[in-house]
Amino acid sequence: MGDDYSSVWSYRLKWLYTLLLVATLMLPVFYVIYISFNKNGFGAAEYVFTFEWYGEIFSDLLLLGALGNTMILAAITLVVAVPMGLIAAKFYKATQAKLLTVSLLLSPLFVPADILGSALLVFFKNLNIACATVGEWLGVSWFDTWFDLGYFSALVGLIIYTLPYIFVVILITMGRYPEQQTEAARSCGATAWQAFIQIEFPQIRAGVFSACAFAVILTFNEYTRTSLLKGGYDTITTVLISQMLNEGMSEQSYAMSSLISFIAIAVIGTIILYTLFQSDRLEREARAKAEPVMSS
Amino acid sequence: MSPLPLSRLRWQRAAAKALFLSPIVFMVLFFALPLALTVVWSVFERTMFWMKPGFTLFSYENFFFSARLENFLGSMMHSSVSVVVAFLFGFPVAVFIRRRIPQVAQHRVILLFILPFMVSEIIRIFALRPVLQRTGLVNSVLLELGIITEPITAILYTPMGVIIGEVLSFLPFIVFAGFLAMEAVPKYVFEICDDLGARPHRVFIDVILPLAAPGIFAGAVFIFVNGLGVALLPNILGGPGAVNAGLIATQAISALDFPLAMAVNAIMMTTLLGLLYIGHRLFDLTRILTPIN
Amino acid sequence: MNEDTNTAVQVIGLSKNYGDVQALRGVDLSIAAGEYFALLGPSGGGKTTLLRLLGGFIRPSAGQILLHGQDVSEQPPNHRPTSMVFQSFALFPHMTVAQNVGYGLRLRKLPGAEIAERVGAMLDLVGLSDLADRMPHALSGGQQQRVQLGRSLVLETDILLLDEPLAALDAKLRKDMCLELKHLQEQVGITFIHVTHNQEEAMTVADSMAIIADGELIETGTPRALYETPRRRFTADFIGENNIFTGRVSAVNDDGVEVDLGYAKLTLNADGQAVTTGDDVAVSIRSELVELLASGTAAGAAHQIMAATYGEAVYLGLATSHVATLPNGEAILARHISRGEAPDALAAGAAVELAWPRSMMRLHLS
Amino acid sequence: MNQFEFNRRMLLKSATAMAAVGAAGALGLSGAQAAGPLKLWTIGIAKVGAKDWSAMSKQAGIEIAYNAKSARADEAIQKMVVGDGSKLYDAMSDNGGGMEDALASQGAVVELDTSQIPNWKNVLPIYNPGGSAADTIRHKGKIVAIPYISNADSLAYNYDKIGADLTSWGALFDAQFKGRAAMQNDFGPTLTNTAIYLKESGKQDIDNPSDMNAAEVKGVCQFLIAQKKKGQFRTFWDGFGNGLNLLASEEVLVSSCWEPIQIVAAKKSKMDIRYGTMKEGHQTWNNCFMLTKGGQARGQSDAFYKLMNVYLSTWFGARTLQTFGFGPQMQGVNEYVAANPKDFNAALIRARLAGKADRYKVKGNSWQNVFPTHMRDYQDWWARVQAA
Repeated sequence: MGDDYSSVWSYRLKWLYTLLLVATLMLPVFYVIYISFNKNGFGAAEYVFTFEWYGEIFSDLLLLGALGNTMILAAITLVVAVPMGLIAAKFYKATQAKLLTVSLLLSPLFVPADILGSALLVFFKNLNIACATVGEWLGVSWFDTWFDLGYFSALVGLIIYTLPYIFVVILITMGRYPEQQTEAARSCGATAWQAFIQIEFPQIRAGVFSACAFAVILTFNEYTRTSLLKGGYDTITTVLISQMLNEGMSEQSYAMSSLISFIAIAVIGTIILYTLFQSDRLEREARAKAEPVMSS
Repeated sequence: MSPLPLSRLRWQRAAAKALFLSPIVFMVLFFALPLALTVVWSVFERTMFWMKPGFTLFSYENFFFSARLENFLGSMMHSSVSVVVAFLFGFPVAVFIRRRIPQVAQHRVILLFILPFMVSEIIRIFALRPVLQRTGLVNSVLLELGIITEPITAILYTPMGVIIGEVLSFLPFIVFAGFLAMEAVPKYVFEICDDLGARPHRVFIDVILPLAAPGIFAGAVFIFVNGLGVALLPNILGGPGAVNAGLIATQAISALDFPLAMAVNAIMMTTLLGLLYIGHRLFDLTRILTPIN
Repeated sequence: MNEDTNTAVQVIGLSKNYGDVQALRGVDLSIAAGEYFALLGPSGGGKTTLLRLLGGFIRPSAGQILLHGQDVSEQPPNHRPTSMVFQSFALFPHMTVAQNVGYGLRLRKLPGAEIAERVGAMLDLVGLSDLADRMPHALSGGQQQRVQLGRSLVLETDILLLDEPLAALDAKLRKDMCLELKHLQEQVGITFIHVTHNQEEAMTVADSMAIIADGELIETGTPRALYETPRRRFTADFIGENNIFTGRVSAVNDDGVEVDLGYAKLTLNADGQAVTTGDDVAVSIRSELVELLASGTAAGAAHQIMAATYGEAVYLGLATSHVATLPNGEAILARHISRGEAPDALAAGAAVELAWPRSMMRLHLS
Repeated sequence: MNQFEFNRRMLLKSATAMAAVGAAGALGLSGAQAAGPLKLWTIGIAKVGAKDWSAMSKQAGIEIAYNAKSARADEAIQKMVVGDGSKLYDAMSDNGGGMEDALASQGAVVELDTSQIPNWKNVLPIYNPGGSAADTIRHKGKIVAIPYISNADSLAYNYDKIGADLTSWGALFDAQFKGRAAMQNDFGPTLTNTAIYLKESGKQDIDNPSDMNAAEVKGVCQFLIAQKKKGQFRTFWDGFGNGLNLLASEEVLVSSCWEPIQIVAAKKSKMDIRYGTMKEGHQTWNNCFMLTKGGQARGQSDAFYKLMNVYLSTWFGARTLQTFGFGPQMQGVNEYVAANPKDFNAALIRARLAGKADRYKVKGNSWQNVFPTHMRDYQDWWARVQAA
């Protein structure tokens, strides 16, 4: 590819390097997969190949309960954070105060998990104390537990964590959407909502779905903020970590992590292979869409 | 298409405004506010299990006049090394993808670097132990190949182990940031450079770097700050002596020293803001947004 | 409020600010129903802002908009009797041509058969019947703009707003489309308000037009009036090719006004404008009215004569522009239809006289 | 309104979106009902008989909802006193000596009625009033905790590689094992073990290794810092898995650790990894279960006592000894093992009990105290050790 004069070998070498780099990054993942097939589990002197642990993924009740909690958190994060990201992206496009908006929405990327987690922990505890104090003073108790550590606080942590990713992904897709189409729809008699759903959404759908995928993946893998803010409930990662720090990860846990990796590798691998084989055709189509012929 | 009554219009506009401001309000309330309040909490007095309002700089004294400062500075150095290493390995990939891969395929090749994220960062970091340990993958392979005769022990439970972990965890972000930053380098620039017969390293230093600087800087700050703040890295890979700000904060929290944890947070936030300010003065970080606008 | 149904658009004191920037300043304008009206002006002058205010895409900072007598200043676009054609990229890319055109009708929840019928008729009108099932990206730019027209016209709104609808088309196509638009408007009979920065386009289509620049409404009138008798200096400068002289009124009498340029005096008709001696004014004359006389050629008393130094001739095809230099160093243009006369008839630096009819000079107080 | 109800309301509100995850959610929420299973916050090695809690649950005749608990004392206290522990858990295990006082003084756990536990009569006599461990389960003279395991922690070493038995903590600081030694990343056991070594070998004056004053803590930590700077320690291990892996992978040859770590490491690596008797003394401890204030309020007392009856049964004692090497808290284990020969390795059990008896005999032993008087000095100096 590239220009016609560059060497095909240098091109291949660069590809090789890229793939090697990805493989290196994946090394720990491969190791987890390797362990998941060991009958004797992690750290054993002998290696005996088995599928046994995959059969037992769903017999580990602890892991399954945590999976349920994780799914609830992921689903609520999805339902709350993605629309929020969408709204934020629309707000960003409309507002004059772009720098402020964007720095507020992107800065969570730069605040490490432990820092944000501990700040929120103390924040919620203080809110909690404030609620209890005010409640006592008023003689009511119905809002005492509003800010207890639990689903709500964990969700706040997760939403702050996922929002920047969602925002950026949606904003990038939205950037390619000409705002005039919304105006055209409005002038055809559509309400703002109709214009969004019928005209804009179909065109930014890919970005919104990617954002959803991001929200779910990030929530599934988040540990630090969740563990600080979750209160009493376990998620997949907090179970795995407490296993790691205590008895060591159960064999089923290795199997489940591997299973997730397999699915991810399969899906992303297919997309990439498909793209590479089809890149010429896709390129042509994209060009056709981007630049309509201007002469009659 | 009959006109709407004014009252309804006003109500609709107010509702829309509230809706569109909601993410901002949320972020101010649950992100900016708690982080700003850490400064206040950091001067509170510690009690046995919590803290009480007051003003004392004890926590800062505890940070700056103890081994914690040394730790913090040490982790800054390790983090900087990680940034440089990640940049050297990762950025060329971003340039390659931008320059040589067909436009439509670019985003999907970038997806390759999302693959590792399918497995929780913590599991990946944890799984580095058996890869790097005395009897681990790296050592076994090198011993088998006869490259070494004694297992290398410097790559785990050492600051080097932390750097390896940071590079492996954060390298994709340099690729992402570099990829976005390269959007600021129009393709024709390369053609001009080719036309002028510029050598690759000159093209890199004279053209790519200045144009992509804000994006690269953002990626570098991201890695640097996370290197300082992610407690698990030194906790799992670091062994004795590798302690970063995140770990100091978590240790303080588990020791019920909340004011100290908040002081660490405040110091981290100050560091971050300082870095971003310097970066903004140097590169005008708003340019990062050009691809989005 | 205003029961005059002959007025489609009435704008009162309309302003729009973006922060410190005033995009539009206290504009008053009225447009008659059934008129083809053009908003002409340089880029960034505020004409598109005015159009978007009419369409309801932005809210006025001050002032009122009345459409057919009804105050719509606060109404959103879908509650106004307007529809809009955009510069480009405004077709819905995920819908076919027919679906694009029928979109507004579907929003009105009309029965499917009626939608199909009206879409069909509209596609006939804009000449796209064959392309009903095409996707927008498979259309040429001209076809895309026709689809936009159809999408708006099918709604049968009272006012059609066109925002630089031809700007993205090449010159030849633009010319054809101009005429087509004009005829289309005559056929449907509704009010068209057309924004453009291209004066030829504006003059081709418009029954009457307004010049907008720097956020202000400069002048309104028919294309002919604005071309031939502009009141404002800006209009003279902007429309056509005018030579503009600045000077001071030295005398006012029954014959007209005498303007002292410093190197020459011009006498012209004030055309009813109130001037007094000492006023700073401008005088303009269209370049095609300026005749180039070799020195010594006699001209009538009805003509203004001015000495100049010949510069060069610029061949433009249809016309040839002769550039000469006035005594104060400013350039003056004389434009003549090219008739195949030999080039270089005059040498640079030659003394020439320029002449034009006094009656065609216009006085500009501002 | 508790967290679960709050969550359920949120769920109802977004019912449609939630439908897909409803089934999975129900699993996660199954612990929500007030009269549901006993919500137990403890560590995985508190169970015997099966990979999950089914055997324990069957033996006690109650349902158990297990929640994994971090191994660190300060974290646990934080959760119970500042966090929502009492709301979330009906019963919990401690992290060793002193914790019951801290929790009971804050009202996080409640006084217990041992007459509800039939097996209480068999409890080791050291727990009776006046016994050597009597205080470890009482707060202001009232019983607030039920012991379930105990031990005297020692040094694990790789006999295969070293070729000799080790009998002194000095091995940890011996140049021979430079870079191949590990201690726990927890100031409690690490500082106490070091203090026992320094005191008994006459290197430092220390009054009580389990409750040092500021100067003593400083001395111990400076010693550790010097060792660390020399590169003596490979790392400080964090948690069971890490401790186990270090030994099993030969990453370290000597490690001060828990007995189950040595047992499992030996089993996994198939090497002869041994648990020695240290002549200077050991940190001795027990672990207890406590009933939280919330657990009592939710009517879980009966279930709690039923489970405690299991923990004080020889059925549990013999099994935890065989599986993890933890000391049983009741009399009659040898008899029980003799009566069930096919379930147990009698020789192994005898050897383990003998080893424990040897360790308990050492004069310098010191009872664990996770809540020392000068906790802040411990924490601050420990941070310096970590930082060195």
